[in-house]
Amino acid sequence: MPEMDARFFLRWLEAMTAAVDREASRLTELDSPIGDADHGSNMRRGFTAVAVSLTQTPPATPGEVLKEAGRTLVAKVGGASGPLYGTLLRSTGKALGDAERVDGPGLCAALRAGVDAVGQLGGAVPGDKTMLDALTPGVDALPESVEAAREAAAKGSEATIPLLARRGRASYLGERSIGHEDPGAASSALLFATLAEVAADVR
Amino acid sequence: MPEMDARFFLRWLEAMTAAVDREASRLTELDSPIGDADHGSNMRRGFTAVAVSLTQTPPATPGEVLKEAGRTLVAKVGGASGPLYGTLLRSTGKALGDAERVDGPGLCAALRAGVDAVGQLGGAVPGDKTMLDALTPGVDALPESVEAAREAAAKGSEATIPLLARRGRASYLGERSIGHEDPGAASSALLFATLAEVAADVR
Amino acid sequence: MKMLINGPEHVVSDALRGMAAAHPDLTVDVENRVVVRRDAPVPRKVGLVSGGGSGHEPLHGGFVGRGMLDAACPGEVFTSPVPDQMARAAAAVNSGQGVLFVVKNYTGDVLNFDMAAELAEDEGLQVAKVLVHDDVAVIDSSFTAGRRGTGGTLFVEKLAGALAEEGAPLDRVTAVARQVSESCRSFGVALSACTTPAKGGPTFDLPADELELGIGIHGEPGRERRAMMSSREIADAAVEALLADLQPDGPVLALVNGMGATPLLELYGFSAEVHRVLGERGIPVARTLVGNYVTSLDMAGCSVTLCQVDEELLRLWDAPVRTASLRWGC
Amino acid sequence: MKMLINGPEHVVSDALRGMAAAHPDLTVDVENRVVVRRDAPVPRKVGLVSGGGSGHEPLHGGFVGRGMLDAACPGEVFTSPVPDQMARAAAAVNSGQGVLFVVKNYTGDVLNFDMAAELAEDEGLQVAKVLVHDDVAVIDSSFTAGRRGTGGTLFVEKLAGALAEEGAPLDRVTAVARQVSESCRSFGVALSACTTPAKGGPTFDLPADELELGIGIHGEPGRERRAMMSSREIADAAVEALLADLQPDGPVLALVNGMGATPLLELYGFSAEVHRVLGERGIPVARTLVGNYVTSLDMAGCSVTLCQVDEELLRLWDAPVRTASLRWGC
Ligand SMILES: Nc1ncnc2c1ncn2[C@@H]1O[C@H](COP(=O)(O)OP(=O)(O)O)[C@@H](O)[C@H]1O
Ligand SMILES: Nc1ncnc2c1ncn2[C@@H]1O[C@H](COP(=O)(O)OP(=O)(O)O)[C@@H](O)[C@H]1O
Ligand SMILES: [Mg+2]
Ligand SMILES: [Mg+2]
Ligand SMILES: [Mg+2]
Ligand SMILES: [Mg+2]
Repeated sequence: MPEMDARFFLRWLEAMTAAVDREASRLTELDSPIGDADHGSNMRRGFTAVAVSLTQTPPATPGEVLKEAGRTLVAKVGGASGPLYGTLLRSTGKALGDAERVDGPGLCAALRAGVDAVGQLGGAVPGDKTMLDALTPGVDALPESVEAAREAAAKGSEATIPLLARRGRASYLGERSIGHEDPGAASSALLFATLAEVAADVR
Repeated sequence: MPEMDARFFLRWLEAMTAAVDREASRLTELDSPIGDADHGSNMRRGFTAVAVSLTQTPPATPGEVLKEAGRTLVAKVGGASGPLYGTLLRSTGKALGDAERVDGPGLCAALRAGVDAVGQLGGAVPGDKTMLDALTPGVDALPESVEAAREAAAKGSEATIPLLARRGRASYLGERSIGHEDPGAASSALLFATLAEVAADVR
Repeated sequence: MKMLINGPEHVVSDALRGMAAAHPDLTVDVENRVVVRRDAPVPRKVGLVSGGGSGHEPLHGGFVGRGMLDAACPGEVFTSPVPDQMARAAAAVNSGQGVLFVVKNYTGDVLNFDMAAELAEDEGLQVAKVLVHDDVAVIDSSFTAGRRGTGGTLFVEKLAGALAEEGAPLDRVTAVARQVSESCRSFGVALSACTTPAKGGPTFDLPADELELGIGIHGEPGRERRAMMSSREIADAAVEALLADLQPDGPVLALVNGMGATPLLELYGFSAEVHRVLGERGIPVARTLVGNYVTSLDMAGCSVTLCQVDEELLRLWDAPVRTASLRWGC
Repeated sequence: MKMLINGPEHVVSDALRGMAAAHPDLTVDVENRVVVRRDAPVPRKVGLVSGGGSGHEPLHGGFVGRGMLDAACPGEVFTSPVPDQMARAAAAVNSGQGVLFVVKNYTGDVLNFDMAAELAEDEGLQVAKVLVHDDVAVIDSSFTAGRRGTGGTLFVEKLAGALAEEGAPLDRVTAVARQVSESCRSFGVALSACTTPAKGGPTFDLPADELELGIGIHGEPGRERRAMMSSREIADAAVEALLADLQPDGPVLALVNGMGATPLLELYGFSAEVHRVLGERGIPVARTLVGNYVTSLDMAGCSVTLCQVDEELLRLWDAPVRTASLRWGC
């Protein structure tokens, strides 16, 4: 990965906004059999607000971009995903500090901190059939390459299908949660897919 | 028609009870597009109660049989058909007086009085798309034969299909009442059909 | 269609057993199907009795109590009660001041209440009747059964009930009940048909992209079928239909009523639109009631009832009422 | 599925506009989505704040008023509100005696209320929280999100609200709210799925001859699917599930709750069966509430909540309450 500036992160979140918009109904469909059928509209509402806020006053540093995005998600989404995604981006942003540019290892470390914060906030661990099942393998593979991270996150999301849910609404279903992909894992996979997309553009 | 005793009238009402029971769902179906989907269950509830009451203490005269049946319908049916059918049978019974046996002309006259009472109570006239559209032609044809009455009533019921309703719930629909057979006319046709049935058995 | 029942034939008696268990303020005669306020007959008070087919709950049983009805008589689903029920109810609530029957204008209800009045009068009771016929979707002429009684019933029962509670004599309670009845107009819309226990399926077919305008409360189809409309458009159409018939020169009470299956969330949103269009027409809304009050089983949809009021009627509206489903001030 | 709306994105604000117009006792901030009792902050009174996803009406907005909540924060449909809403609500109702958050146990609600508490505490407010987790259909372990909060919320809000109205301090209101929360258990059954405005279709498929046992209030499927059962059988199953977890040694309050589309006629019949089976188990029912109180949009079905009470809680239940959807004694 080349060094990344605030513009890179703005583009990443733009790409994520577009992806979430495109995939909203799929995410909501995934949230129907094992949830409450709102994940797509939650993510769309949140990232649309992120796009608006970042366009109006684009922050100057990578850290500020992610913190502002995280704050916006907390303020606009609600549900489980609002605080969790908000925390992911805010904590990642905080870990980036106020540097103007970030290198690959710096992003890896910061995202790791963000993912850890999600685990801390929600009390889930990988294997619980949550967004962590895409985030964790994604972050683990990121030092290798963004492409590897994209793939790992996508695989991680798919791998939630046979799992029994232990956190979030899907856990209410017990055995009946088995056989369905976790919606939050699917949206988290989009985070790495769009990262790879934007990184490829930059290269 | 031979002379008819109380037993004849008991058999008639038994046959009507059976017919209504058999046809209940058809009558309710007819009451769906232009009514409130209860005519079949109303008639079944009423005539089942009539059968019970007449079996428990069978009255001795034709007039008493019909009056008791009418009282039972008023007491058990409710809706429009309870008072209207109740009045039909009570007024017919009253017109029969306390004779032990009734001849053809006597029945014709009494039924005419019953049908008139229905018109008086409900304010409908033939052509308004009500039970009167089967009752009136039935009574008109009865002097000829019970078979003719049966046919006339059935035809009268069918002839309600193109009519615009002017009484009862179907009148709320205005033009949209056109194209449907009136459920009360259909059940009234059964009254003549069962009369013909029982008369044929007796002969 | 699935229902939460023990079988179609048990629906009404089961519900009455449930009311009896839930409401110690009521005396419920399950066998004879009469719901009476526990303290009836209230000395020196005109008795108010209503009734009709079941399937419109909380109407009428949910409106029995202090300041509203003294008794209610539920018939089978969508089938008016039998005369014996109303005669019993009249006897149970008569304190010697006479009884007023509140009758929704349907052939069956009118005929059965008439017969009940005869029975009660034979027993020496003084009986008056008021007919509720507020539904503007029905053409009111001598060539129809006349306008149906729907949401306006709630206003007649509440306002006449408040007056009766104050000890007004029968002629005055009857006169005010008639005034209220004439001051009410309703218009209803169905997004889906309802399912009666006896039929077990929808009473009519309504495609996914259409609605029925001008429906009643018995699962009958309406006057007109149209392509699906927004809440805003439905409010415009409903209020327009109402104001074609009722031109209030003062404040109104508004009932924004759910037909049964429409969520309260949607009803409040619809109520906002009703307020908007009434505001545009310059009609002040003194009080608004939003909820499922005069229903049609599990029908999705709504109705709007407006009731023009003067100072006195507004006072009666605000007077204490203590029933299972309408309660304030006590 | 057709809805009485102006579009999915307007549902919540339209409903708030409707509440504002219908209820002069409430101050409704449509923009920021906070419903507050008009006379807030009530001097020397602990403030009670709740909220959650919309689609459960009348919960919570319909329970704002004297003797119950001081404020409610509606989120999007089935989506918990954002922290800013609860922080605003807390500020609006704080009289200096502190604020109690009533939180239904869902990951989203818990996280957002926690963040709101932090915001409010940053402003110097004293904030306590009570978690409602009454749904016995969910296994309560460290390997699930824990039992869901459903019908028991009504009891927590009513009983804690009555105590707060009497001027009890925050620690006492919180303690009683926790006691009530621990004394409540619920069990729900769906005869049909619900339709969310955003999805526009049913959240799950339920064949015509099956029902879901152990559902929540967010259109999620339940724990188990079974062949359709009678009202009697459903009552047996629900009460058995409740009593496996709650063994009351005294009287209970019973909430026989409709999920939205089940007619009141059926709910009363079902309530009769609930009373029958509780009677068979020797459990006295002190009070019964029958109706749509904690709903799931247009879902057909019902839930039963039992709340074990002592003399003091019963007194608080009977205390005056004046809200849009629960009202007595004033
Ligand atoms: N405790 C948790 N830890 C991590 N992720 C969680 C947790 N609870 C839920 N999630 C994630 O949130 C997703 C659901 O988000 P969303 O549908 O927007 O919120 P809600 O569940 O409040 O409706 C789940 O698919 C899951 O990935
Ligand atoms: N005014 C009337 N005069 C004569 N018959 C009538 C009148 N009103 C209704 N009917 C008859 O009653 C029938 C409906 O009966 P039913 O469905 O049992 O009662 P309801 O209309 O109260 O539901 C109609 O089909 C019609 O034949
Ligand atoms: Mg969700
Ligand atoms: Mg009918
Ligand atoms: Mg009927
Ligand atoms: Mg949600």
